Amino acid sequence: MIGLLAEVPYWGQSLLRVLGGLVAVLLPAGTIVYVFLFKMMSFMQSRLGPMEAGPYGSMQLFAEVGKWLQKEDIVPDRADARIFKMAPIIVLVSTFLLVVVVPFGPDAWFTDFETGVFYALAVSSVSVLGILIAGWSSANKYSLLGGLRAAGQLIAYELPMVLAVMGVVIQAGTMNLQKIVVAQNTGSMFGIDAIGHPYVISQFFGFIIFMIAIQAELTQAPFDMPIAESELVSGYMTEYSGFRFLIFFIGEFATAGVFAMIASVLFLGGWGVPFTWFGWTSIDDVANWMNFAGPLIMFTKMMLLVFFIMWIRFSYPRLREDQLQKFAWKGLIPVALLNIMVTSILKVVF
Amino acid sequence: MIAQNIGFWIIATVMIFAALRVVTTNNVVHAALWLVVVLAGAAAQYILLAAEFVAVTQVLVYIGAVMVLFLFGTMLTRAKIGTESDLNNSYKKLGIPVALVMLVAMGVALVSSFGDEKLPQTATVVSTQEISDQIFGPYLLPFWALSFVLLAAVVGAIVLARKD
Amino acid sequence: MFVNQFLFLAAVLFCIGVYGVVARKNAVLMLMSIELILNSVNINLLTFSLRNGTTDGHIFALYIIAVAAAEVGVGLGLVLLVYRNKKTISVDDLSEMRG
Amino acid sequence: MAKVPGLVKGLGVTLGTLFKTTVNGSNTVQYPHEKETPPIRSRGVIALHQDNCTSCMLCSRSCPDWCIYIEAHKELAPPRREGGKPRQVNLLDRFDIDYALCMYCGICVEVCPFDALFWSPEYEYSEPNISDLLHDKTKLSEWMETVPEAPELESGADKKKK
Amino acid sequence: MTMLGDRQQLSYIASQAADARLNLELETEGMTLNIGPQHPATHGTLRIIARLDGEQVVWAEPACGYMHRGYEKLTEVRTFPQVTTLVNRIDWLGSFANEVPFILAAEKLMGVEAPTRAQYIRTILFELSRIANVSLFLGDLGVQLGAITPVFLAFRDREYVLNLIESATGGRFHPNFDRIGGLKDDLPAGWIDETRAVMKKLRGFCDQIEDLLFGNEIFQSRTRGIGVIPRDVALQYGLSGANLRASGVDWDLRRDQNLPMVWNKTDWKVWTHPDGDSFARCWVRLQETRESTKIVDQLLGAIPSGPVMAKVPKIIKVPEGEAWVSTENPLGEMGYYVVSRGDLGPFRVKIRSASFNNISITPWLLRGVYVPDIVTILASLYFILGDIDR
Repeated sequence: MIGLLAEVPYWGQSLLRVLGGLVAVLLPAGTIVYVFLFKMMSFMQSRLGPMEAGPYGSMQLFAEVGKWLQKEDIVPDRADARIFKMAPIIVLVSTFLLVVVVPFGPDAWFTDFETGVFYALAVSSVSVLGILIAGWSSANKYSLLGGLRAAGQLIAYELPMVLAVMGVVIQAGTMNLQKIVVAQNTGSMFGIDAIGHPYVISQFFGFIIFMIAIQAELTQAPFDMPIAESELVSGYMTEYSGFRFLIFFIGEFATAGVFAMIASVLFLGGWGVPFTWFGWTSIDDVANWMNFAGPLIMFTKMMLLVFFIMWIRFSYPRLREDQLQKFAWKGLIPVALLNIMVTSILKVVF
Repeated sequence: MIAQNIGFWIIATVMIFAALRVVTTNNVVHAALWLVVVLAGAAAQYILLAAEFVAVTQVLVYIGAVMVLFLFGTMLTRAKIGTESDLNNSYKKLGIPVALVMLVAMGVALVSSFGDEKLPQTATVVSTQEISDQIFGPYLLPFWALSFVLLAAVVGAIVLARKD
Repeated sequence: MFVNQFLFLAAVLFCIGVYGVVARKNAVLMLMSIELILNSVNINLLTFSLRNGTTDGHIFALYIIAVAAAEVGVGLGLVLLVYRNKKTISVDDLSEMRG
Repeated sequence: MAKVPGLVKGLGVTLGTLFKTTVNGSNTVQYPHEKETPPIRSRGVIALHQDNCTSCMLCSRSCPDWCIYIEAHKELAPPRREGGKPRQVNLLDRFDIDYALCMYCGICVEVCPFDALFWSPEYEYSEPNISDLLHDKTKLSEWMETVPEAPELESGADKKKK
Repeated sequence: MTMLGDRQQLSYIASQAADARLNLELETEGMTLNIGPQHPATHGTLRIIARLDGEQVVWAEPACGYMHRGYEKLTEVRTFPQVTTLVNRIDWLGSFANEVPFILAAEKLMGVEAPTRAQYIRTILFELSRIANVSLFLGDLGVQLGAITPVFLAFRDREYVLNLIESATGGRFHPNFDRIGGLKDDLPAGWIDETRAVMKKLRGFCDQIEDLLFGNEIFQSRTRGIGVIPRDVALQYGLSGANLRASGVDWDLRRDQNLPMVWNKTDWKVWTHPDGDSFARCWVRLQETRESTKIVDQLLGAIPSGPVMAKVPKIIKVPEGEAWVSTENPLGEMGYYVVSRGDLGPFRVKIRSASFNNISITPWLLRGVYVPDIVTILASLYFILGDIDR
């Protein structure tokens, strides 16, 4: 975005960036909630979902938000009020911090960190903090158990995620997300330039591990024990109501969107199309209209990935806490390590 | 540079205040959260010091893992909601002069040795590649040693925390 | 920016950390104070690294972060063990080895 | 026979339902806009045919939760035949059913010896105020319009004597 | 006395086995978790008091009675026809099946037997209420384990069964269709064909659930080997129904009893499972649903013609005496012990409902399991709260 807005004064740039960040977080979150949570889930259960608010219930989300905003902001009597109020905001802030490294086009980005992937993984772990203190400060046993479970799970799946990303980083030779996008779109598979080199093919295991880890990080079924409503009522969210619950709710789906964006950047070629289609060779050649087409391409890829996340969420029962940990430590991490090893050997050989 | 200076002072003030709260608050979980503020501030200072990679590592390891471990630890040892009275021991009175004396000593030493020396203006961000070249070049042996330390820590922590 | 402003910040943090280690009875809080000390050291290392134009400080900062993580892991393991056996994590109550 | 993992099969079921719903429509009914027709025998609300009621109190007595309230007085009606004695008839003053209490068991309809009570499948009579659920005899008589004919019986059934 | 000694020994072994599942070095401070009375996993107001160590249950006990409605007492001030409207509210998901044993007991006292046609229709409706009940269980099982889709599929297909029950009896949930001496009414025209179609749909639903849930590896890992009830323990605690059959006891009152119902005239199988774990209980129920659809299909083709009501007086007075009749209800053995003094209503009725006995095993079963498994086990034991508290 800096490249686009060179003439705009600094305060204007900052304002636009904040607005852009809000759009980049809230728009996917809203779309995901409507398309997948309201409609796809209902259709999978042979019903129509919300139909009353707006055509095909498209305004339902606003109705829900309005409802949540009206509700009383309840703080339990014995809770640690200040921390209790702070927790959801930490979770949402983590999402906003995450979105700033995602590139949406050749010049459409918020920040261009050299260590973009690393940064994304780092700030995504901040949300653990929010969840943990939400669970603790609610003064509720279910919340505490939920918070502890969430923290244990998020830490356990942080590791396979980092390791899965490592394969991509080795292949691309950079941690910068923009450069990873370019590397995928300028590369070639088996000598064919036309499809570029999306790492979903060469890093297939990495992709699968990454998606599983995302599923766990987002606490979606089959990894949703922290909020398991049939066991822990709602886990760390049990005591939250109104506005603060809404923040958790938005945070959940916004994070799903942002993680899917990062996955599409890492494995599906991000905002780009294979550069050979238009005869581009490097990022400098990319036409300016990609700044507008890019976000749309990105959005499509994101929706595709979220579709898979949600499809699995609506189909599977949940694992038990110890099975989840076992799966992470005994299944995903060794495979991820093996993947890194093979990738680096192949990288050196070829 | 002015913006960086202002940034430094704001962050430094917040950090010092938060650090004081860490050692004075009567609530273990609050102390941990104040420590998060200190660590986040430190990460910001690292960026000011042109160490982006270290800053990100700081966030990943400290805020993402170490602080969560701390919170885990406090919750598993039944941290109460609200304040606890017996967090300080009888050396509390001794601690203040000790800390002040050390601060004065260090302050004198720092002023006399660096005076008003300035940091280089044209610092470029240290790239990840430089760091990795260093780690896997001259500092390989410490890296190996560190790996063993981590392995030993993992094994040790598991052995300690096991029930049977 | 002066070199000293960073070094002073580190010194203040260090002293606060030392005070914490001396004054705190709760083992978890003592560990937190140690983290303060380690962070002040990191700030120093990075400051000198920038002043001298080398990357050695970065490497050591990274190593310190890694060692701190290991230390917290083992430290909290110990605290949990103590808590399980003694039902307290107050360091003053652990005087059995005093002889 | 290659064994498909259960995880994949499960995904197939949900996706199949997704397509089926998209193509065939859902199984739910968008209630206020479209309505289901309840079966003929459905016990929605009890209708009262006032002329048949002799206020014999059988229904009221056999109701398991005693939610039928009947009051009547006796009056002399003109004789059926010329020159006969005037008949004594019971005239209903009050016939109330409290639907807040009713269990919809249908015993009252069944015991009524004079066919004065009928089931109607009508179900939209909820009220914001619970006391409005007490239907009096005029309201119960209005339900008579909605009472359907008794359904044909399945083959092999003994035809009713009526 | 020797009998008693054996039993004591067995229960001692059982409690030892439960202890062995616990970690013996329980030194951390326990935590008491109240699961319920308002908890989504208890579908009602059951309360499980569990003392936890970490996430492991050290001791658990169900506390029931939050919804006690006093049916046994209520029946004493009702006439016999009125009692059926009450008792079909005990297990509200399979309500027709609750009426049958009571009516059979009253008929036994009066020495009346329903006409054959009525017996057939009774059996069909009995099995339909079993299907309605158990299909909801199959969906609810998913919810307890975190899968949200099966319950909607279950509601979708249960609706067909409820429609059938409604069009035959007039009552969707509480039919009150059984009368002493037969049935209130005959079936409406076209009902048999509709039922055939619905049974086909339900077999499809069973296949769907099997694909979606039972075949799912996650589901299997959550339920296999969890909450194992050995054969002896199951018998000791007086389990019945699918919970007992899942422990390998071949026991089904439909087959083993000679009641004036027509189960024995059809060809069906009593499914048992040797494992006795949560998976076995769920699996046996799934198979039973399939068997029920088969029973209904066979009976539909064989309904004889004739009246549906035997000759009984208009005002029913049951002669003095006592009778006990129990049937294999969706949840297990359900029986009524009816004592009559020759009045309009029963003098005393003792209700034996399956769920109350089935959950009495929870203190034994929940020891040493993890919190998430409490939910699985409770779901697989399958209780209806009204059936526990009555």
